[in-house]
Amino acid sequence: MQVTFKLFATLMRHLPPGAKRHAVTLEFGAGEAVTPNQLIERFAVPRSEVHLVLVNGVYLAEDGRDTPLRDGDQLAIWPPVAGG
Amino acid sequence: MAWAKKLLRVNLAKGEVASEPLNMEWAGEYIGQRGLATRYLVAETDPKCDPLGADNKMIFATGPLTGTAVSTGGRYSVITKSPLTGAVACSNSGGFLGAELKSAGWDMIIFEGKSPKPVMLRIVNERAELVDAADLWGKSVWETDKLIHDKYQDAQIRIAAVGRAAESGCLYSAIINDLHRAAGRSGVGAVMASKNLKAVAVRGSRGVGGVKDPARFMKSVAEQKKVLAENPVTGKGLPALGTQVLMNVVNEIGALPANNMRDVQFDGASKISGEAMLEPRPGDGKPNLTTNAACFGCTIACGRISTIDKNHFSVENKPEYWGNSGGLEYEAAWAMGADTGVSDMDAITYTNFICNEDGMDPISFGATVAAAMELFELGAITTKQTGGVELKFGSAEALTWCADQVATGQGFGKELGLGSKRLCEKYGHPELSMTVKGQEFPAYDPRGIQGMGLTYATSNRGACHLRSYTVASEVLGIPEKTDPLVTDGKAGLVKAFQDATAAVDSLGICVFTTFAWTLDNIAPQVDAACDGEWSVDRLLEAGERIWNLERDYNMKAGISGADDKLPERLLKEAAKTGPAKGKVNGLEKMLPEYYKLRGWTKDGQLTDKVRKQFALPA
Amino acid sequence: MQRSLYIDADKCTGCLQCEMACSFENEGVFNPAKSRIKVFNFHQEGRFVPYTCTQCDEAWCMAACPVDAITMNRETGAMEVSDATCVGCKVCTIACPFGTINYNQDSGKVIKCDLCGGDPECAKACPTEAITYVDADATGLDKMRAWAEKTDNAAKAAH
Amino acid sequence: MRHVILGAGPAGVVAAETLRGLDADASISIIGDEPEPPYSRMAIPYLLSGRIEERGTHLRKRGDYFAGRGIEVVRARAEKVDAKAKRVHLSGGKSKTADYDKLLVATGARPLTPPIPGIDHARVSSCWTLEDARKILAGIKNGAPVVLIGAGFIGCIILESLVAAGAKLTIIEMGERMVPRMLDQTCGELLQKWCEQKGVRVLTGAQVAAIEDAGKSGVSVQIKDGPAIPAELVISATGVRANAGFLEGAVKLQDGAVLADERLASSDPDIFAAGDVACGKDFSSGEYSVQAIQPTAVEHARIAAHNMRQSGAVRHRGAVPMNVLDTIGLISSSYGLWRGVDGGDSGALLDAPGFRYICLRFAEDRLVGANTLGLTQHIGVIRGLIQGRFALGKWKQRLVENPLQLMEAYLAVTQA
Repeated sequence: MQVTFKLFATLMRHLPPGAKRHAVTLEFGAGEAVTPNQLIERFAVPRSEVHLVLVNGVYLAEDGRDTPLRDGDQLAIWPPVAGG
Repeated sequence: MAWAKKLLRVNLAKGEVASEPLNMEWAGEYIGQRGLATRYLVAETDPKCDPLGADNKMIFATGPLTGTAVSTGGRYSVITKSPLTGAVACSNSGGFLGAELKSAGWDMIIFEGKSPKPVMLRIVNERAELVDAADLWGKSVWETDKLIHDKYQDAQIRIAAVGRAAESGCLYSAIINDLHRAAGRSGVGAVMASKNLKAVAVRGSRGVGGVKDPARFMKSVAEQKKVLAENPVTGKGLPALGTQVLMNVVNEIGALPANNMRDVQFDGASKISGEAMLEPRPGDGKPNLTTNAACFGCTIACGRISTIDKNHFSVENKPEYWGNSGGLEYEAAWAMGADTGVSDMDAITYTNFICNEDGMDPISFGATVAAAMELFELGAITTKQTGGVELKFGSAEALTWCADQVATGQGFGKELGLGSKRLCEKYGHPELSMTVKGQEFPAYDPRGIQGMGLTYATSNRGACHLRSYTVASEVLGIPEKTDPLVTDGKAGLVKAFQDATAAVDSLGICVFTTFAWTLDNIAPQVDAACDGEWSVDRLLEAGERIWNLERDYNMKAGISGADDKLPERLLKEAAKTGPAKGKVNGLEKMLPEYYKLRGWTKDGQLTDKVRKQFALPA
Repeated sequence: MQRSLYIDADKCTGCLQCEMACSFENEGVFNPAKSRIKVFNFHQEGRFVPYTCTQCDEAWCMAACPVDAITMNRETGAMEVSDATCVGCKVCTIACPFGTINYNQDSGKVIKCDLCGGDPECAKACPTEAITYVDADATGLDKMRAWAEKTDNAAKAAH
Repeated sequence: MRHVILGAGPAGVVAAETLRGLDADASISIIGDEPEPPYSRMAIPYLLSGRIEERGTHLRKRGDYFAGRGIEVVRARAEKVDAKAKRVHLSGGKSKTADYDKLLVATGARPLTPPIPGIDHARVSSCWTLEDARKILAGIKNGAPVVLIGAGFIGCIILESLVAAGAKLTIIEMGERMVPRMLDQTCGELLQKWCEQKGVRVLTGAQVAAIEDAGKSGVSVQIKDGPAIPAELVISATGVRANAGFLEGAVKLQDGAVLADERLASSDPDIFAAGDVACGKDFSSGEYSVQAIQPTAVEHARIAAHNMRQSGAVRHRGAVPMNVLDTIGLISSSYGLWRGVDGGDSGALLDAPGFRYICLRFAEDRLVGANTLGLTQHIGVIRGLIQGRFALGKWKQRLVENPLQLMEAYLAVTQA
């Protein structure tokens, strides 16, 4: 199973070395379950800075972040941001 | 007090200037800046007047908090009738000019009539004079700025000017102050140029005083600055990445209009994003961004100061563009990037410089180029019009060529300068113009962010995101997250944002504060500064009054509920990718509810009840 | 320990909050034109540099004053101008090689930074910590002193 | 150690204070011949204009200031110095002599009396001492015609008070422009225009032939090849000369002042000089000249004091000549080699209607001198740049194009 993990803005620093721009592609064994919260944990992204969590562009509220990701999912995370 | 209680009336036809007291009764109802200046415009002009004729007036207006220590308190607005939309234009700018004007002792300047020859207005505190500007006509904003500084040998003079775009009739030309801050939208620059007014040069050293309760004000200001500092958006995200932080977000959620809004996502988004501005570029190893910069009094400092790679085709052999200047904001990067399919950051930064140098709204410019590109693709426009240039989506060369042409009013640039509505009409495809009331869309696709469809359709100045930025809620979760793909509840959201924003725009502060502040944070600062008592309710009431006054002006100008619409493309052509795939904008579901909340008739007319409630002028 | 204003220009965004705080404290109005701290804008370079008096030990202004109107505040180390004593002769303004004491034509006196009596408003108002009020040792004043050494005879005389 | 200081002006007082700071036990005396406590001539124009009272001119404000520091202030006049015996002969005081180990001459200067017939008329006053100031104040009546001879520094700086007092003023200057020894042609002419706009009549290139008694109405000032100007009061401000005559034979003099070396010592190693009486080193030209200005006096005094305490302790690198002048509210300044140097570039800006002017003088890419008019902000950096001998690099050209970017240039070269 393949999941793309993207960190943006001030969270970019939590990406592993060698990450391409904002993203790393993560490989998981078949049947291995991984949730957004587990990835947040694994890359030591501070919880206080996890604000906008999108799976395939769709916002995932806090109570949905323990649902396992599926093959090909794109998980993107931002701290609180705004512009105009 | 906080108001200077004085306005400067400039009769350009007669070449006369006069001081008069500010109407404080109106100030109590309409606050200042956007609201109060609109009140003057309504009182003094015929809404049916020709925007570029002598009967239209143009008002530079500050708010009561402009020039004070309140964070972001340096704003001014230009209010006039727009030549692009025929509606009321109100363009808000930062930089330093607004505070300087206030420090010179003026709340507003009302320009009336048309000067027989090019002039500039020079203000040194209470002294104001019209000065011959024959030597400035035909010059860019940047040249004008330098010539004025050289002439008066005073680095502290703050200058607002129009460039060659405005002089040559570009209908989305802007007024640029402090070299790269803009009263950008709706063609206020064209109005200024139509009056033969080239520049306004201000030097103020009287200061801004008369705060009602200085001790309470300073305490409140300090507390609220802290709120901005501690908020992750205004304290961290905006200073670090600017508004450009949005490029990737909006692309990811599938609401980044691309290729004249045919698409809702753009492959090159990350190359022109805020994050990319920090990366060393291959050419010279330097990042696009040099530093962030603040407008007067602003403790957020979202402004970008950038350079272009000297070796880039747009600036090679043009050393005048090698230094630092105002860099990309999200809207500009989107319009000149995603919407034209261009992902060359240096090219977009160059066109951004040109927009500043000669005074053009980068949103309308980029969107008009995008429309022209689609017309070119259809063969409606050919190299015959462009003199050989291939106007293809994604072509950085085409983009920079267009910028140079519009900026200087040459050749096809004249047609591009009329905006996408007139361009598409002329070439037989009005449906390709992505505009509301003649003004081009900004950077949020209403198929992916439903509330923005209503925002655009009902905006009092044509398509605009800054009249009710529901993106904050629908995408960013400020103040609370709503679902961008549903229409339920959006009418109320839009109305609430519209009213609050109208109040904020009338105070002299920046709407970006509202990423961290609510009116609960703002009201105490207003109350400590201004005569009378200022509560959240009073601000909201004033905001709603202002909204209705603007609507009323537009109605009298001949705009009706039928103009509260979106281009067919957004209502019929479904989004092709991303979370909004298969969706169009549901304006028809939101609009009736919105009218009802406003207390208007079913076809969007103001009612007598509303007029009475807000004591609107007849 | 005595404290000093420490300026880190790299952090400055050019917002002028410091100038407003200074003018409000000293003049009662928000008026950057009357501020004792000034932010200089290097537009081409994309740089903002706040600048004010460093309260130098040798105090050229103090030495130059013919009427003893400038004295050191023992608590804060600030060189302070006594308005009652200053006659407005401006000799200090040409003597200060840092250009940080200036004549105010409206009042007929000179004005300079006095550290607001030990609680500088500019530092409090600065949103980015470009201006901080810190222990004197940490300010890089040494650099300034080294320069003073190079410039002035009298400075050397005192060491 | 007995330190004797002749002269109670700024140089004398600062030297005494510095000596006391260096040596708690030394005997320190200041000998001055005016009756007042040590005061500043710089403050006299402000006394004349009524901005301050006499006390405001005093160098140190507390009555017991000097006594509290063990500094003896003696009223007497030095008549002669016997260098061999290390003794000063005095008059007009209690003691007839003062013996010293180290002597500081800080006797300043006194106004020149131009050789004009009638210059000793009772209606003619110089403007140098507090006593002169009192006389002038008493002599001006509203609308009274007053003639000021000399449009130099002193003449110009007292203009404001004369105009404010309502005098009908005429200035007569021998030179071809006002303040010729401090301001360049452009500057001097602007200043003249300014004065004329303020109702002052300015005659340049004019010489007074005689001052004639005109009975009750005062005097008549006769201009050579020109008109006769009636005056109730004539103020003579034609320059000053060092008070060094009493040292004739004791130490080497140059231009009538005490030649003071890099230690501020005269030709006699135990006799030092400071301030207006000293012909000291000029930082800018490297030559020796008199620089009658407060900062130089103070610098001299401090260095002299160190060397009086310990011979050879400190060397003087020379003082940057500079001056600032307020003429009826128009402020001008001069720095260093304001006339420029051979082959050096300059950068000038003139805003004649606004009465603003600046001219910077460069030697290669270093600033060496300047004149300014109508500018008051941050002008001290001119001294900083000159005295630091900073290489300006690309900022030199920027300054040539826009001299008002001084502060930016200074920051760029010192804090880069």
